Amino acid sequence: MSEYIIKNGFVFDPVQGIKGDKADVAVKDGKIVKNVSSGAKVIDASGKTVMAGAVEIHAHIAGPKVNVGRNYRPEDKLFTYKPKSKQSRMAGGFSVPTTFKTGYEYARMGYTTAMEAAMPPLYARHVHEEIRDTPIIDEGAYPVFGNNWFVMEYLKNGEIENAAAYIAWLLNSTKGYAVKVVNPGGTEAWAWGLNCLTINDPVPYFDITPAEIMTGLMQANEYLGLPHSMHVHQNSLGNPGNYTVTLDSLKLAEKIKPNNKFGRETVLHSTHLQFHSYGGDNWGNFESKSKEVMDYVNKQKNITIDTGCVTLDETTTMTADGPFEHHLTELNHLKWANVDVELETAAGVVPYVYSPDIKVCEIQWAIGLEIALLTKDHMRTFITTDHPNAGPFTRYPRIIKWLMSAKARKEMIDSFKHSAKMIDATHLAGMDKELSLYELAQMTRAGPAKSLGLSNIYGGLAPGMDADIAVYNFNPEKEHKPDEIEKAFSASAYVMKAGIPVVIDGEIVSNGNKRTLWVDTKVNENPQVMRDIRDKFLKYYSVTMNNYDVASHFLTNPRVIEVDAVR
Amino acid sequence: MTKTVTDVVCPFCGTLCDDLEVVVSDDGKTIVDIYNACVIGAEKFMHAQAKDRVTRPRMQQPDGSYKEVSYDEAVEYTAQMLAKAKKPLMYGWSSTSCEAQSVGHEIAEKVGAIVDNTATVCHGTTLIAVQDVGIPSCTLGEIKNRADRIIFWGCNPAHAHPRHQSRYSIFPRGFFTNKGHKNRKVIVVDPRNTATAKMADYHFQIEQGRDFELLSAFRVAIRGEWLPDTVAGIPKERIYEAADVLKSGRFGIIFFGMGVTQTLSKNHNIDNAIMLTKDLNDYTKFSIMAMRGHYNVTGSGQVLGWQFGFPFCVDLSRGFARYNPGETSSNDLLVRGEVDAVFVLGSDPGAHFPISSVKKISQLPSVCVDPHITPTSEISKLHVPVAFVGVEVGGNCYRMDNVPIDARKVVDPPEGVLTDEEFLTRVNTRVDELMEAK
Amino acid sequence: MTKIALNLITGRTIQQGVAMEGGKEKDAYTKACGIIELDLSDLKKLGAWRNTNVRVTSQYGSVVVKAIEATQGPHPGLAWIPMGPWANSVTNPNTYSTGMPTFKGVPIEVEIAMDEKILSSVELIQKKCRGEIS
Amino acid sequence: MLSGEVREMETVTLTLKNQPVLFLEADNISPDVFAGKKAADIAALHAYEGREQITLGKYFEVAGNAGATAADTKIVVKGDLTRVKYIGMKMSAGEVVVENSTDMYTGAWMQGGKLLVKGSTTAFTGIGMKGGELVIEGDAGNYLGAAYRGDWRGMQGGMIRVKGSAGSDTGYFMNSGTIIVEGNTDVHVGTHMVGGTIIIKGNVPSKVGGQMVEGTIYVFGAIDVMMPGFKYIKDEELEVDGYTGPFALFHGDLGERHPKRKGQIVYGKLYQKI
Repeated sequence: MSEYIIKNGFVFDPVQGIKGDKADVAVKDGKIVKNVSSGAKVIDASGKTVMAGAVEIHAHIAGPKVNVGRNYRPEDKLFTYKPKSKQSRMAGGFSVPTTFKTGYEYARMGYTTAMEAAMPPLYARHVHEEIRDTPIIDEGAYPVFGNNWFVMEYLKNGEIENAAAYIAWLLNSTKGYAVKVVNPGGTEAWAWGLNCLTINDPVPYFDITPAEIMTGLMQANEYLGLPHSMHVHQNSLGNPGNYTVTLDSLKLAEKIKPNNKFGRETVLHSTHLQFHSYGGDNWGNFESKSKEVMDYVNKQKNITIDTGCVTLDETTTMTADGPFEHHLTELNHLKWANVDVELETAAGVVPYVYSPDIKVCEIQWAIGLEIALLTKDHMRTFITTDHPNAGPFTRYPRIIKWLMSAKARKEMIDSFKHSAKMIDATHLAGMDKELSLYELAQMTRAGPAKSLGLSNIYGGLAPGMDADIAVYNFNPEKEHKPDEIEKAFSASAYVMKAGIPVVIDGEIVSNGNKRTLWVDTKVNENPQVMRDIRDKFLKYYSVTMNNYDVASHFLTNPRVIEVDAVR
Repeated sequence: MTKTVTDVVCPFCGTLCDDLEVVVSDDGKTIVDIYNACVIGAEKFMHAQAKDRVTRPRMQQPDGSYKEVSYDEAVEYTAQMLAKAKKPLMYGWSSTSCEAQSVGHEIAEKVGAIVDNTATVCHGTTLIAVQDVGIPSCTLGEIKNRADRIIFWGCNPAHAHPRHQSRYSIFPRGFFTNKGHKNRKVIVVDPRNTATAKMADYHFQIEQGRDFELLSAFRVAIRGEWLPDTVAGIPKERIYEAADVLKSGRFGIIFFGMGVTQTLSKNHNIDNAIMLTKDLNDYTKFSIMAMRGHYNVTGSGQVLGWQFGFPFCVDLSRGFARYNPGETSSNDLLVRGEVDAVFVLGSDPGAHFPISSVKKISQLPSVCVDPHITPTSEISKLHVPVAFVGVEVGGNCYRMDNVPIDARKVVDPPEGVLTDEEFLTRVNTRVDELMEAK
Repeated sequence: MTKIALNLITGRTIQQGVAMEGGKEKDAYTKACGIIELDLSDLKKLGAWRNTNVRVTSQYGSVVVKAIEATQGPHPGLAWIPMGPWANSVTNPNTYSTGMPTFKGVPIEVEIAMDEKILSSVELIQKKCRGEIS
Repeated sequence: MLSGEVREMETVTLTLKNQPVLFLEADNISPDVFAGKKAADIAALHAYEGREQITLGKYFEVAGNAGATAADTKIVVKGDLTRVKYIGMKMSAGEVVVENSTDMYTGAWMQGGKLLVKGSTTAFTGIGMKGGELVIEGDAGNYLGAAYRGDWRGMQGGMIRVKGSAGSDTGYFMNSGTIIVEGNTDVHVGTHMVGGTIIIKGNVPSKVGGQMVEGTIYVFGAIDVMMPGFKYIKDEELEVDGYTGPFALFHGDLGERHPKRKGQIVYGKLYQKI
């Protein structure tokens, strides 16, 4: 019976509406409880900030394209490798950390759950092998559906029920968590070297549009009542003027109502919005359209978003948006990796240097922060870097600094080479909003947990929830220099994962008890869909159907979320 | 009565065929028949059945002969050797499962070893090229379903990957290629008139060692620039013609093998082939793929990648991972005398390294873990026989296109024979005790 | 005694693959890999019949193998030994600091060695490691 | 410091006492690390032999103290150093003189100062070099002044002079700076070069300037096989490292992408002495 009590901290918990009151948090057998016996181990948090463990809703941290990023960038590990210690394995990689470093770095920042944002179904085993080797944090993975032949064929004929049955089958086969969509239709077009740059461009041969794919997948998602909403990376990522495509895509949600047993009130998650909020029609007149996009997001209540903040680092971009990565390598001429995956998807990888001396990069940096600062409902906007695309997740503390300190933002802007041009093209310089710790807890804990349909176990400190707790050397009653904010959130004073201390004074003390989250969905027998699946494996896949399913021995401590969609 | 195991994964080459059917006796001990396998794959399953198979570890005696020892003694010798050495080389890893590789890496991290796999003599130079310029590629099913232009450059699948052409490349009928072979134009570049070349629409019998020049010439031709009259023995007219054939396709693929990775220029050959592929994507869709040899050499690169960040030649000696082929690569380490012990699992350097490297292994404390008797086992101080992965024990493997497939067990190993993973796990435990004592 | 100079390449053959999986200590492996494939014109230059034992020598070592007619020819001037201990007795260990020895494109000399024995893979490697043969 | 002012340098002399069993990783032998240290502190600095962390003092006799900064520290290394790696790694100032031959990574990632090797070095000499002056009186190995694996930013600046010959892959991914080899080199000179200058006074077998985007290569001797992507343009009279005479100019690599400047396509330049 392990008992702990975290005493006298300033507690921030949106789930219970606690806004920095001095309070104790009691823990018993891995769960948060009302109170514990006098024998409980006392953790003194006086003068410190206490929050639930943070929840990462969108990062590329496990799987084939991530590993391409590691293996093809030895220079990303040169001179920065962290040696092994008694408790921890050796850990390396700046923009694409090894699995061990991924677990350790998230934990050190107080993150205890993370979602891999794009799992190619055919490579699901690889994703789960990496998840197994990522210590401490609970993880799930989103299989990609937006360019899947089955999905496009069913939705073209308006067969929502069949699409849903296929989704259920694929989630079970790949041990996946949610319905992910990346550049709907555009990635299939890329198999012929083409793309879909608006939501109405027809997909070659399949004769369906991105709009139809997204609408159909939202309907199928709600037909099944999955814990998370459809999670979409829209068409035309990274192009000047793409904010209109973004608004067109978001508006598709207006017709859809949430249906689930997980307390989720949204039907669409729009990811790394920074990359989709661009004005202008070329890199010369490139400008921020964050206001236009956030005005819509703020009033459309059934949407959640994440920011995709640019951190101004040298990083490694990687996405299932194959045509985008080809476009990027044509711009920066850096090494280009691409994989097209039969019947399902594709992925590309290209290193990218976000330089504070380049106007476009400065503007991108501003847009990411603007999206967070223009947010009205902090339960629907989440902080991400689309790791590693806009920057490594290890920069979250720096983003928090920029969001919590107008002074820190000003210092950055003043240091820019093109600050005047950047100010003209953005709104950030005129914003004095400083994020509160409560809003931070909403955007990094309670919000993402709710969007994922996990608000009963993650993202809060209410009795009965998992004892995932982060304590920061940050006294809300004191003034802080910008860099003190970054320091406090970089190395937590104390982190507990499911009742086990994993970080003390910023150092890893345990490899924890990580779990793998996946969604097990029951649907009615569907002979037609099963026939279609057998047929496609026979004719078009390069593996047999019996060698596709991810066996249970690939999952460590599976945490299965049951969904009953039988009608 | 017999029973048939279906969807069996073939543990021979990187093609990793997963449609084999193996008929086994109902006691599950003997293989009666094998369907769908190539002759090499079939032989691999049959050899597991060999009556004269070694089933206990053997220790080399002063006179060079071998004496049977227990697995306990084998574990002790191996753990002692690794714990004593200042810089042991742990080589191989390509004919075993990812699960076994993982345990091996734990040991390597503890003893500060260098972990290298057979890519070091196969596609290591490909991995270097990918690090320099990336690689646009695809899964094998994409080729089956879409490809209408296929180049085999310095590879001979008819001999090295026998079912490749029928399953994935030349012959299969796919979604957009329902005429199979008729949909495709095949180009072979090889200094010999190989069995594969005989199936091609175009064979460029290149002057050996001039691949880098010919690849450059293809790139020049794609851009329509000036060329000298002949390059690598090929007249420029044929090069311009080939460039047009490549540009006019809808979906093309370049397969390449050891004909370019082991030939002068090495990584630069692959580098230029990748850049040719990238150039072609300005005109149509093109991919490139390495014809990986061992059935799980790709998996070794993947596991090393997510655990340490490098696909081979991983030097853990200083408590953190470093990488630089030319220094941390097996043959350079051996020839230069940089290592003081050698552990080999799932490979046969005795047969496949130049003799100068083999001599060094024979002079060092050495352990060879292998189901077979091999030149390596017969010069190592200790030979540890183990079960055949993919025949007698399952485990995850990665195909040449990095697609992971979980290999199946079809029969039991001989009485008392350990698997790679079991042996490594016992060594790992013993190493813990020894390092603790230090 | 005539010696002819050739350019050696090594690699896989299906017979090498089958024999390797059948057991490298077996005769079948020696039959599959203890050979050198020569173009008919080069056999003529050498003045050798098909299936004659020859000694292959490079800057890096020497080995006795059976000379047979090229199965995937013609390739005048080019010699082929399937990958294995025989080939690696003469291959070039220079990696150019890439880790990869030069298994292809090795200058060799070939001469008839009618009375010399072709060793099995294990004998060959053991004798070379013990310094009993060069 | 003022021009003309002569600066007094403190000199530290390291003499190898006995040969390491394996190889010695001595990346601490650098003016930057020695600066401000007494002989005893220097002897206590770490070096590595395989996984064993040892001190420089275990293998080297250390005499003399370092200056206050790298700039006023000179290091003289004596003895048979053919099993010692990383001498002068990342040095930014000061001076290192190696009396004999040494092993890999000599002057690797060097940023400034002077490094003189009176014997020869092996592979990866001056890789990732950013600045300073590196002189090898004997031969250098493969990957002289090259990029580290995967990095498109090869040699960024500084000057390398090899009085003898060099191996393959000289100036791989070179961005800037100068490499002069007074003898011959092996294959692959200036592959993937995007800037800087390489001068080879001897012969180069083949693969010269392959995949070159920009930059200049001078070859005084023979090139057995020219890359197909290099096209003869014209002859030019030039002064190159003390020699004046006619050179044939080739543009290349025509198979590679080339940037445009002021409407003009910029090619890599390969000059061969006539």
